[in-house]
Amino acid sequence: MSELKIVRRIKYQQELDLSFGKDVAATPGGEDLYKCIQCGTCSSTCPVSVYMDQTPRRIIAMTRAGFKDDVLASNTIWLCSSCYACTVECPKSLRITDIMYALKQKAIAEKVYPRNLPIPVLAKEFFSAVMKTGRSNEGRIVARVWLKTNPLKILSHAGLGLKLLRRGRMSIKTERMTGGHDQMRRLLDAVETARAAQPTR
Amino acid sequence: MIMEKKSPQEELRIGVYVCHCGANIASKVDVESTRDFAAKLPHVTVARDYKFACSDPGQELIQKDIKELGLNRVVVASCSPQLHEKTFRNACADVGLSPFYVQMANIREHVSWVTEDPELATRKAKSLVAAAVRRLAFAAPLETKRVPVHPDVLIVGGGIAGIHASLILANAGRKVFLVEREPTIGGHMAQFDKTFPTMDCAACILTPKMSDVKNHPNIMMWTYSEVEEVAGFTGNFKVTVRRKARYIKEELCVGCNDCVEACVLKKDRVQVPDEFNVGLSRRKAVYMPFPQSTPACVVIDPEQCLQLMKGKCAQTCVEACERAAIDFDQSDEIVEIDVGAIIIATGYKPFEARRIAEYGYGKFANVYTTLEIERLVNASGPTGGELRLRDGTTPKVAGVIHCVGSRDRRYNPYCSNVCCMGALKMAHLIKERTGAEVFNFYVDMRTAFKGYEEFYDQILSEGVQFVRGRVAEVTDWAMTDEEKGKLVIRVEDTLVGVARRIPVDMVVLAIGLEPQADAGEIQRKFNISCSNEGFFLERHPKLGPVSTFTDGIFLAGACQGPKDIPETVAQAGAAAAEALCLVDKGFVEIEPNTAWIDEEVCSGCKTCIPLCPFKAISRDEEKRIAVINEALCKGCGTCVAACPSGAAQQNLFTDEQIYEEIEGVLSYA
Amino acid sequence: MSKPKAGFYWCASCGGCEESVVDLAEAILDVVDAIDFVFFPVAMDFKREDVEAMEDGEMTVCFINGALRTSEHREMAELLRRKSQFLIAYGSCSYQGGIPGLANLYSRSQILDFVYGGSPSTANPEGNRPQPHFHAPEGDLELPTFDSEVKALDQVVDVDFYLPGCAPPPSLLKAAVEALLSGELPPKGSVLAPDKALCEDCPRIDSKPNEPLISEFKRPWEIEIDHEKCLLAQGLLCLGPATRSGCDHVCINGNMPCTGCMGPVSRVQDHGSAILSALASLIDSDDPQKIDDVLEGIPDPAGTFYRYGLPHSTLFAKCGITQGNGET
Amino acid sequence: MKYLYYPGCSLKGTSRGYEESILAIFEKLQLPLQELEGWNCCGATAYMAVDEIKALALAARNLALAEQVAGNEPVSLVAPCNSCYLVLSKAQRHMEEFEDIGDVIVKAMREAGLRYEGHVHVRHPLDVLVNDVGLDALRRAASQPLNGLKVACYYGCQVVRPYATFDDQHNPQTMHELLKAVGAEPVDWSLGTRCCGGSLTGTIEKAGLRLCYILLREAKVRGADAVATCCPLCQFNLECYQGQIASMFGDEVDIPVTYFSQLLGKAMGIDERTLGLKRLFVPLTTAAV
Amino acid sequence: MPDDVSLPIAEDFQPRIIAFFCNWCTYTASDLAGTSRMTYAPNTRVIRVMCSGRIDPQFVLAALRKGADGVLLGGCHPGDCHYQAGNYKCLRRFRLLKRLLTQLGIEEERVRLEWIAASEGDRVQKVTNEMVEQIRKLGPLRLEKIPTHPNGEAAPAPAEPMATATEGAVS
Repeated sequence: MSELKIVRRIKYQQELDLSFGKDVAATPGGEDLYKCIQCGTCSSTCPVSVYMDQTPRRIIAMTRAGFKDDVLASNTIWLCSSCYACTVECPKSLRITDIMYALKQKAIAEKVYPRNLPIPVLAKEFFSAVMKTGRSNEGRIVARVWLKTNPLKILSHAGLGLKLLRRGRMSIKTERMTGGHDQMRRLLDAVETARAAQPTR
Repeated sequence: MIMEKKSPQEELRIGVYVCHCGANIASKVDVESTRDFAAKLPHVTVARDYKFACSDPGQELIQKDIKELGLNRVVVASCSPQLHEKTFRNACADVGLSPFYVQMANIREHVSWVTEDPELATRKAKSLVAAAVRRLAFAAPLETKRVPVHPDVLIVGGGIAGIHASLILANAGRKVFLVEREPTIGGHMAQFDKTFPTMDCAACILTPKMSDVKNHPNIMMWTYSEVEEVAGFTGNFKVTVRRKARYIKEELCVGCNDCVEACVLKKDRVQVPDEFNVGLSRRKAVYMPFPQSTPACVVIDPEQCLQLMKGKCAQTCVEACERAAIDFDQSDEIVEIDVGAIIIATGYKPFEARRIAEYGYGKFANVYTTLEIERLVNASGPTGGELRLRDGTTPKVAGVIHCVGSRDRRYNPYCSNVCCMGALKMAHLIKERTGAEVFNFYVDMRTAFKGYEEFYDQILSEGVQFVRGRVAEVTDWAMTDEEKGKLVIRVEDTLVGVARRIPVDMVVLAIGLEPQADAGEIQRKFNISCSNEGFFLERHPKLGPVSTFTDGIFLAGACQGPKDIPETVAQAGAAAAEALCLVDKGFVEIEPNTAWIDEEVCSGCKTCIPLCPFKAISRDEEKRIAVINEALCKGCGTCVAACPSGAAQQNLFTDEQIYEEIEGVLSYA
Repeated sequence: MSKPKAGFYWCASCGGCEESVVDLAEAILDVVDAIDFVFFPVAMDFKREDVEAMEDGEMTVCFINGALRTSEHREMAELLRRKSQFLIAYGSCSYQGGIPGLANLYSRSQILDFVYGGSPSTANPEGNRPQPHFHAPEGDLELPTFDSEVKALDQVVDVDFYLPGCAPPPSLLKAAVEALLSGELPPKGSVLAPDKALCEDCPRIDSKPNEPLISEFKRPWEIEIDHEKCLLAQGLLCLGPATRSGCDHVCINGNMPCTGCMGPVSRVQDHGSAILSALASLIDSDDPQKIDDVLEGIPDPAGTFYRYGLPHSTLFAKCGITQGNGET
Repeated sequence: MKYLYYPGCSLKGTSRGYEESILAIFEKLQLPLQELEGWNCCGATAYMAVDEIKALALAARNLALAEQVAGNEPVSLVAPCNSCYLVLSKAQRHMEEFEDIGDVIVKAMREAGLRYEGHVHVRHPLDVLVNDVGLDALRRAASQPLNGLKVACYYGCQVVRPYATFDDQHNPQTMHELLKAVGAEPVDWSLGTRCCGGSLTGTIEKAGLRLCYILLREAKVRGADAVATCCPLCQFNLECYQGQIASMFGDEVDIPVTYFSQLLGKAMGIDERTLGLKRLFVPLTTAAV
Repeated sequence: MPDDVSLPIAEDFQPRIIAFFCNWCTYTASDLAGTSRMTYAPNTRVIRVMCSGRIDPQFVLAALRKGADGVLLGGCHPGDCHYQAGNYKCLRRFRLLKRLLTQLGIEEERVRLEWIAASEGDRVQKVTNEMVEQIRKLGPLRLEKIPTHPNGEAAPAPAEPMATATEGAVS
């Protein structure tokens, strides 16, 4: 017999942050956030909602209402696989996938994501790989991700790696850009400066 | 120079009245400073601000000033002239000032309601007032013309709206032309089985009214007919109607259906879906739309009849008809009628469910629309009232999906108003006829009128399962064995907060209401406006719900927006009353904004003649100049803008008045 | 008792206006009998000093033709205004700016650059420009300065009457002189010509269809022009419907469309846009593309509609108000 | 119309077979694809999570390069990878739609000596093959039709979502038409655009593999001999994890997962090696063929 | 003259736009914008005419002359004219007027024709804001500045006006 646990569920307004919704609405794709009628089409069309602790619809509602901490702590935003099903099905044309991106960015910015969750790491790995070579090498990246999050996995997937190698679908040598690499770096740096110059949203 | 030439002899004494409209104007526009600004303008004798200029005390204030201060011009800075110009004109006329010495400045719709910054709003208001004051200098004391009104009324559309309006007018002793494009009147209501919330049978309450229409001495019921052209103006419309060939002598046919029996086309071989049963059954080339069709008269479909298509057929129908009512030589007939008022009651078009691929209508056999179910449960329907799936089995589980094609930016952004109640009715009927488990999937439940919430209560207590959530998909791939061979409804149960998959045998789509496919054409024919979604636009959402921007043309029923039967009937009554008060008044007053030619100046260059769409301009061969027939002129001013001599002028909109307005607004922009 | 004195002067003009005086033919003798010309640079040898020597208002009337663009034009206009009781703007240029007025489509510098540089016929390696002051061995030279834009007479001095036309028809001149002599004068600022458009008494008006829709504009050289038929109806761009009558239809009789030299009638503010509106309204199509195709037939709207009146047009009128016709 | 080829990272790695077959068929159709010189990673969806504008800037660079190469000529940038296809299109649209994004990227590109006028037309090979080359041409090219090979046409997400540029979002038909034209027989299933889990398979396996399982099982239920894909990640997910899926859900899901281009190539008589068919884990049992 | 009475233009320049709206469609639409509380730039001054066919090109010029920085013409959509075809007459004049104005050195964006139906309050808002922005970018219309042809092509072939000009310079 597990003993009865109780948690305080009530939310006091001071625990919420109404500006959170406004920020999200101000990011590209977030413009229609407040038009949501909570019909749940997103949740039911979402192929991964089965594993989400909050359905996408709830994420929208909570975002609007300022449940910042709960939203950023939720696994939902990380489970979103960017299949855009919700976005095209939404009767009020909310771009839910883009909103999920916005939330991921916020979570990473505020460093509030589950440590063992590989996705943010993947994103970062990806970023650095691209910075280095201008291209990504899935094999490598995935390996590094697992290395950081769950090293055992590497072993469990060694077989697959070999199969890929044998069929020439994974190479030891890194794919590199054929030139223009500096230009790409310059571009990315310039984005920084240009963005800094701009009045922040 | 023009100014010296035309400026008025009498000394101008202008009164300016700045309305607060409660807080509507005053909250944005600084009415006091606008008043003071006006007071300093040339020729302004008095300037006042007032809480509600349109109120009786407000009007009395103006009248008092006219009498005591001898005002001879009045500017009212308030709302749109579309709203209150008449009010203030009448107020002035009552104390003997020409109504056309009144000028309005629209500082509400065009200023306070659309401007954020109070300072800029005030500035804008001032410039509009300045313009109005200057414009008045060139106002003329015009005469409004009275034109007699033709007493008859045309009603377009023979659905419940048209039927109800016709009867009211006919009972009031008016002659009514009821034009319906289908072979019978009755419209969508005739297709329904039951009507919410009372669940009385549609036919039982509709068909008596239909035969009243048929038998009423004052009603010309023209079915299978369409309006071709509309000319003229309020009180005096000239309407051309095409009476399509029915190939049946209407006066002879008694609707015995012998010819239908006789028709050589084998029912199953005929490829025409029966319109009345929305394609759930098939009909022959000669057919009676439905048993209580009014008129009780068959019609021959020229697209199907061998005789009419190929010119050769045994003509078994002709033999079968004892009254020799069949006439293959009939041809369309064009009739012209004169009417004083027109009521448009052209109804709606059901949403085309195929457009939402996710719901699988047309792909999965057992996905139906509400309209199809109405027919299936109807005793005179294709299954004689048996609610069966296409394979003949009875559904054990059914899902009714609300908001199909409504409240959705991709299809129709608006709420179709009737679907919630319709869907509840469906749930009830399905349960009643099959005892099936019924799920209703709704986004928001809208049961807002008399007796509706009670109906919802009843359906709830009948044990219908309500899931709050918009269905994402009706699909046929199974996750569990239970789902195999069923239709699976994917939805989030938003009240629980989890996604669900619900297998059902039958899906019913509560389709929304759309404007008729040819609404745009009708709109042009009758010269009225459409709102964004394509329904006809009422003159004012609150104060002119059945009027249009074209005087003498009124709206009834779903052609103006989604409506259920009670609302439609109520509106039909209102439209009938409006039409009645127009034709009973016997005359209309025409805004004297007609154009005229200054003989001194016209060189007879003929430029204006072809520009008039109403053929009001002709050449006076005596004087060798153009002349405008005031009776025909509608006052658009196109000829005026084109006259290269400035000889053509338009009352209420002379060149001087407009130049003054230009300078006026700019003098304080 | 001495005859009334008259002056006749030209500014930026082609000399056609002087011709029109000669065109009075024998009638000129009556004029000379009746009037004593005291200043007439083309015909007689008077100098500016002679005018300066006169009393103010010594001349009964002075006719000035040509547009004004130089300091000299302005000085002379002011001088003659002082010396005469009635000042008459004579001819289209003086009345509304005339053809020289089209120069206002270009800035002063654009013009000078072209004339003393860009133009094909110019060889000016040193890039010389006309100088107001020039020192020559014979002595110092003074040249008039070149204004920034062309003006009509009434944009420089107060004008009593206008006598339109390029050149003004002798009949109007004769009538004007008679009016002056008899002292039966219309109100100041009047245009001394009928206040109706040309179609009014056009010999071809009856051949103009009652519905003169336009499906194509043609240039005179493109067609064999019918001598009887309304020119507009033949597709020619005739400004008759918008242009003051009184010209005796010399162009029409010469089988050429009216180009608008007499200016608009008094109720029209802007000659160009008035005729524009009339013609465009008559285009026989509702399709934007087709409409444009028809309008292709008017390659130079500004030059066509403002040929004689750019400085007087609503947009280009330099001093807000001018007396005389329409403009307020 | 000029056709430039944007491989994207995967086609140089795990989905070599896709590149090989695409190049081969275009070659054979006399429409040789010229690879975009100096291209870089499209910015990929994973990147969006870290820094959207940078991701879009990366994409924009590729567009700018393409425009440079094309000069004034209208140019199609052919991106076989759904993800690349989407990110490139998204960059283009976002730059138009959101001023501030557009401004930042344009400024940054100027810094880097790049400019983009927005003239590049981002295309998916499916689109090009069906709408430019045309079904008749393909029919003619099919020397060895796939007589009745039952194929589950699987489009994945990002080729029709969120932008339905060349096909219907809910019920795409391009691949169906294409494979029908060369003799295959698409099976009727409703999962053609249901997500395969994308990168989840690599990160949150449980979630990812479930999605793959649903797809593979349904494909088998519908009697497909093979699954045809048009996206590297989809192909990878559906093929490489079949073993794990089987053990995880205790259900055999072995079925060859090819690229549509490989099937097309086969029908056009190109040999298996050239088409990279040898690289498949589950060989295409062409019993039907 | 009104130009003198008018307030000096603030450093944050407020364009002055005259709008001629037809009574049945566009004027009603801007009433609707009002009743729907759609706020938009306060720079337009609507002058009501019964039909866009009443809009005389002279009005447009007068407005510009008297100090407007732009003019907006609004009528019913093609085919929807309350008077059947007035809007087409307006269109015909507008096409030619546009060409004339560019030739006279007035920027395209300053004069605009829009079809706005009675129900399109949002379009009134959108169009007004757009136009105000465009004209704010152009700055105030300075008729003194005219003539200037940034792209000379607008002007007629230089030949004959030049001739007169030189005459003027040396006479």
